[in-house]
Amino acid sequence: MHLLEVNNVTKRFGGITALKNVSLYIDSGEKIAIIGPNGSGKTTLFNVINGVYIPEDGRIIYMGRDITKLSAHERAKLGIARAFQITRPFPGLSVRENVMIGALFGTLSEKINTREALKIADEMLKLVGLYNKRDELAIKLTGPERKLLELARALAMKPKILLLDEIVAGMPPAKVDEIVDLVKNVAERENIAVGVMVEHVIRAVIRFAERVYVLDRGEIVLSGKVEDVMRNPKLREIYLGTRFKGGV
Amino acid sequence: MSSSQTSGKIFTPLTITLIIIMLVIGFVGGYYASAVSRPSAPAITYTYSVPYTSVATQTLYIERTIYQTLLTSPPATTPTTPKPTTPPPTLPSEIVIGMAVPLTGSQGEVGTAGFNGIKAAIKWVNERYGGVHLFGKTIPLRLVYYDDESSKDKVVQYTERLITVDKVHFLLSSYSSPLVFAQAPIAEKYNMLLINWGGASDLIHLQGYKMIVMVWTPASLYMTQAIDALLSVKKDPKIVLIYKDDEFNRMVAGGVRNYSKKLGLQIVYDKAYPTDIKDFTPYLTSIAPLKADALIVGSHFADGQLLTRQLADQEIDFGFIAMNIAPCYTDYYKAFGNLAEGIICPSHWEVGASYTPEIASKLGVEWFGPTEEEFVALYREIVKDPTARPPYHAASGAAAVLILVKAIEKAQSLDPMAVRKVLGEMHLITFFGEYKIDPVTGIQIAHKMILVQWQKGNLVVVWPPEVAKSKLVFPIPTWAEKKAGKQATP
Amino acid sequence: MDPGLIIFLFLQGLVLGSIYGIVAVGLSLIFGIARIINLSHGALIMWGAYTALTFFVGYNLSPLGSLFIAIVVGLSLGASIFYLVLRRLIGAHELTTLLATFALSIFLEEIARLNYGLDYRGFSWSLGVVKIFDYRLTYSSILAGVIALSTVIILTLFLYKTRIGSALRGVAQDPVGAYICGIDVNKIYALGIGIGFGLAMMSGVIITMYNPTGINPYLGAPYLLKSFVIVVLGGLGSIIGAYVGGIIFGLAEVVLFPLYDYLHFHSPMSMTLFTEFVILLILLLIRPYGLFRR
Amino acid sequence: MIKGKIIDHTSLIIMIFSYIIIWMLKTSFPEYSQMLTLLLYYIAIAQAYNIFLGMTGYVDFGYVSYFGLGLYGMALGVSYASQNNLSSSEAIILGMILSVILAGSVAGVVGGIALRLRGAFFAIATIGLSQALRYLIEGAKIWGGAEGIIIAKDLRKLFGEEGFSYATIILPDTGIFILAVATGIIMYLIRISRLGYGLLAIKEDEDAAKVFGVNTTLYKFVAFIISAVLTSLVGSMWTLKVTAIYPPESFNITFSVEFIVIVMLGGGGTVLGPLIGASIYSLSKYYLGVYLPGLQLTVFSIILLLIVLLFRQGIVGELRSFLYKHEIVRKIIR
Repeated sequence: MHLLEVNNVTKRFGGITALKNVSLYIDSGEKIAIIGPNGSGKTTLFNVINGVYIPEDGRIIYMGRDITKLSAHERAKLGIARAFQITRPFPGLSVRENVMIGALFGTLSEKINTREALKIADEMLKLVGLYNKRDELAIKLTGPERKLLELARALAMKPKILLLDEIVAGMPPAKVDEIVDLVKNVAERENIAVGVMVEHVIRAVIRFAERVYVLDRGEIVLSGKVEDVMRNPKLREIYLGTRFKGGV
Repeated sequence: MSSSQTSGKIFTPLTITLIIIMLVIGFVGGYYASAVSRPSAPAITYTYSVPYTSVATQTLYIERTIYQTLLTSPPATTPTTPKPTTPPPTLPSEIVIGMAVPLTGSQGEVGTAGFNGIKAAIKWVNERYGGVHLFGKTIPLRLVYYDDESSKDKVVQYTERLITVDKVHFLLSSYSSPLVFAQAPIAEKYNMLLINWGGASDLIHLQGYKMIVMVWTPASLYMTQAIDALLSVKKDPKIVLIYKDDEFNRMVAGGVRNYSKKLGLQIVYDKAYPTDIKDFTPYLTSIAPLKADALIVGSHFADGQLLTRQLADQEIDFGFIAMNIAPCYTDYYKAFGNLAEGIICPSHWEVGASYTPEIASKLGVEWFGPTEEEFVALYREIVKDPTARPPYHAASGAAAVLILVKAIEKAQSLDPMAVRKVLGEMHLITFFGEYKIDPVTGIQIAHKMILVQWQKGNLVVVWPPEVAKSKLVFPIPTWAEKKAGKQATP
Repeated sequence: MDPGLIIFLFLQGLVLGSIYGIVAVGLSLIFGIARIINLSHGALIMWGAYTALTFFVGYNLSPLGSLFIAIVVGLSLGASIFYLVLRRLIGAHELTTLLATFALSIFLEEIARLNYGLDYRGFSWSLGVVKIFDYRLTYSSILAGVIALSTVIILTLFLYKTRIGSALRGVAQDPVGAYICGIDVNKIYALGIGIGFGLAMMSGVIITMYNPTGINPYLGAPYLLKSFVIVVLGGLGSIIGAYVGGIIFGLAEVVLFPLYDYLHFHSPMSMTLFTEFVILLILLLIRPYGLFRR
Repeated sequence: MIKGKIIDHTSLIIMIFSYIIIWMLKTSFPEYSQMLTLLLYYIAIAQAYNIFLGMTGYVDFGYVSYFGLGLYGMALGVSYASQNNLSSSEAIILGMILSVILAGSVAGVVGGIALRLRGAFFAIATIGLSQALRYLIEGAKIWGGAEGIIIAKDLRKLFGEEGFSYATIILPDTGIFILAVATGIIMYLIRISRLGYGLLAIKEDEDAAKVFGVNTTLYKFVAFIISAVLTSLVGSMWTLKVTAIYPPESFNITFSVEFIVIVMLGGGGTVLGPLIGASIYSLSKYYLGVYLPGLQLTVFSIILLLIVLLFRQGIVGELRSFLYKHEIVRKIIR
């Protein structure tokens, strides 16, 4: 049995179909990547998986349970964590409180009190290297630091699946490697399945993922092992094709 | 906002349960509670008559309706502090009167008018009369006041400040019944005498307060004179009654209802309207087909003006229109010009309601205070407008000061209890009219309403006949005639 | 019930609703453009009414003339208030601007009180009446309704057909995007708030055309309250929604009243108003963001 | 429930200390007792409202409804008790229970319907509620209709002639003090608990909060109910002070605005904010009224405008984020 299964999911916004019969799966502790050009529906897919949107059609099975109709916070409690592409820290709270909220409402939520949550928060901040800035207001962090905060907050939830949305976009290559290694280590240590979504930094994907799904205009067009997909000419066509149409 | 879709569950079990609970509580509880909380009004009311000697020589009777509940509640005892016979070792250099008064907010206009009247009266006492005569000395009055912004919070705060910080000797009330209700417990707590010149609701005095004394006629008697006047010109009239849904006008309407029931008159339409009404047309379309003779309106300012405007637009004619408060002010004529002709306003007092020392001596009742001319002159000095016309609120405020001063002199004491006792027994005529209260409740029983009517651009006293300056015009010109320039000529 | 009455009540409801509508439009516009809940809207309505009164009594100028004065005064007042106060608060939490406009409304009311006193003033401006069966509708109130309607039409055309109008809409949609496109966002905000203030003052004049009495410094508060509800009904930020909401309210008042009157309620108008609010709550259940907003 | 170093709870200590000072001032200067009671009343309501408005950032213009229902609950309880010859303590308890039930159930319905809306939409949608209640009471003539309920006589009957001052002054004053302390402590406990962090997350970014596992609907709802119930209790005490209540004043929207102003003046979501906000609001209005009668509102509006411009997040809120780097500030100012 897979940890998470997405079966034939369709999501429409008005007349536009953002996802069309999308199916994928993740196993426990597995790392997958979802790639695709801009506008191909990746963010919508993540939103459907973690409950921001309810799909019109199809089912989402998590640990053998149908979670299609569950709302986002219930899924978070079950262990689906998410880091946003456009970072969304709680700006008026300190870095530490941000991470603490992750711990307080994650899978451990009923088992820990605020003091224990604080401990977890500190641990995570040390892990991502933001411990020195723990008492800054989140709004004062720089762009890359916010990405790290997103990551720390998601990890503090002690998830079973971590959905990383463009976590390394806009970062210098050395930093990208560092973060990818970090995620990989934590994931292996705590047996977290990771779904990472990337647009352009393919390099990160190759270092990281075991399997790849390629999404184009709301449909999965390719899937399989990293090497296979990378070598497939269709991939190139998707990327170049969209570029020639002029859509950025 | 886009992602709020998933939270769109409206009828979760929780909300449904709550809605049901709410409905049950709302209807059952509301019905039950309303049944228990309403003052047990007409069914067991008890009416008694107080002999009342009018300004003219004949004796009239004023009808008083006191709720049964008052009679069964523990009787309030009249304060019986013995009168000090010897002067206290040190007399204060001035007697301080305190007042929290609405100078701003919804009651601001009337509050200001009363405030100016009070200042005029104090000026008279200090400058013309020489001060309060106490133990052979004359002591001037001083007024301490705060603006309570027509708000209950403020009136409570400032009433206490007046008593405890400013150490006033006596208190004048705020204006409007809700504010007087709010300040009454504080005054009572400190055993402070509160002269109520601004809260007309009878109910204030039926709560068992001992230290509140009323200056003007209670609300339930506001319009009864109007009905008398109407009966004098028209037999068996059909009356339309509409009134603003507030404490004061509800009492007014209740008075009209009881009085006409007693006389066997027919009220063909009897409805309230909300305080912030913006359109009377629906009421008017219901009233128009009834072809009634008289319209009696319990109103304040804005609503009274709006109603007049829309009556004129719809040309719904009545031979007799009596309206509270709004027509008593000159702004009314300024706003409507000729259209105001013939409109009647019940009033506690108007310029020209000639209560004079002569009338007082004829009746054998003591006279005190300035004459009407003196008062008007002083009022004009205070407001710095040589043509100003004091409304009855100003006169009522002034009368409160005069009555208080006379009572202090009679009691020869500054002790509120002693003064209250004197106030309960005193019978006095000022330019405002007669003063005599029911000694227990403090309700005014002698003061009498008058009716004034706009005739040829002037507000003229037309009722009661004894003090009338002109005859009541009935029926008044129709709206169409008034638009063509016809005036109400007796 | 005779048909004449029904037609009359319907027309009366339309006129009244039209006035409610125009009162609400300014509020909706300012919210739509600058995300400001303008609590000083009521005070501005009151100033509009005083404008009409002052010019009528002092210079014998009919309210029709005062309309233009009110718009000009409102525009300049709005723009200057924006540059003085609100500019510093753009982007702050909605509550902060709420506080600022609350302070402004107290200030405006107090200035009016100190200037005019608390008297309930009024004036007589009559153009005659038109008879509808047995009932009469004044020309001035019909005029008020027509002016309200045409203002809404002109405003809509302005917003959708002119360059400045589209700039206004652009800023309303996305200030940052508009800035990138080379629009001077501050100027547009100033213009939008100016138009909103102008509309508020103008609706004050229109109110005096319908009812030229009862003018005092606290005139605006009930209108503000009502327009809040109307704006929600129509969809916050939508001009047409605000106007249609007003019409619905106006019609509801004249339609429901006879019903409650017939049922012998103690105060039929109160029940009518109650029903209006219930309608609003039910509507919110079905369409949380109003009639004219997706 | 409260653990950890004492320094972490400095704000709670400051708050309780301030209450004690106010109470001591009140007993030692009886001439100012009403002014201080009113201050406590503002603090209590602001603190209760802070639990909802300050923590979640949702503005409820109809908030006065819960205060008004509190007024009505107590008035109904007292008049019922007086007519059924219950004892005075039964009357007060009955009144408080009625207040809580009324406010709680109405808040439940409104929360269920309106909390789906956000920001200004929620704020304005709730306006309808207070007005609907007012017009229902007036139009259908329930609960005495526009006549209101006058309980002075009932209180006299229940508490006796001597107990009247106790019932209308001492009892409500003490009640308001206790409620002020209670709401302060409840607010503090919420602020440091899971609920508080959840609410703050909602205030900062509701969608993100949801993704991070905060049950936003439930949390908002709970905060709303707690807040409404506490306000209604303050209202029930206030009834005893004013002794006569009428629908237009009980559901006057101006009070809602006033409460919002107080909370925002101090800084929403902070523990000390309502204390500071209420003090500034209440004292400045009082003393302006004493020294500039007639002009107080003009001056007040200018002061208010200046505060808004200088302290955009409220006084405490602005201080806190300005001095956030200093650890001591973080601990003291909450």
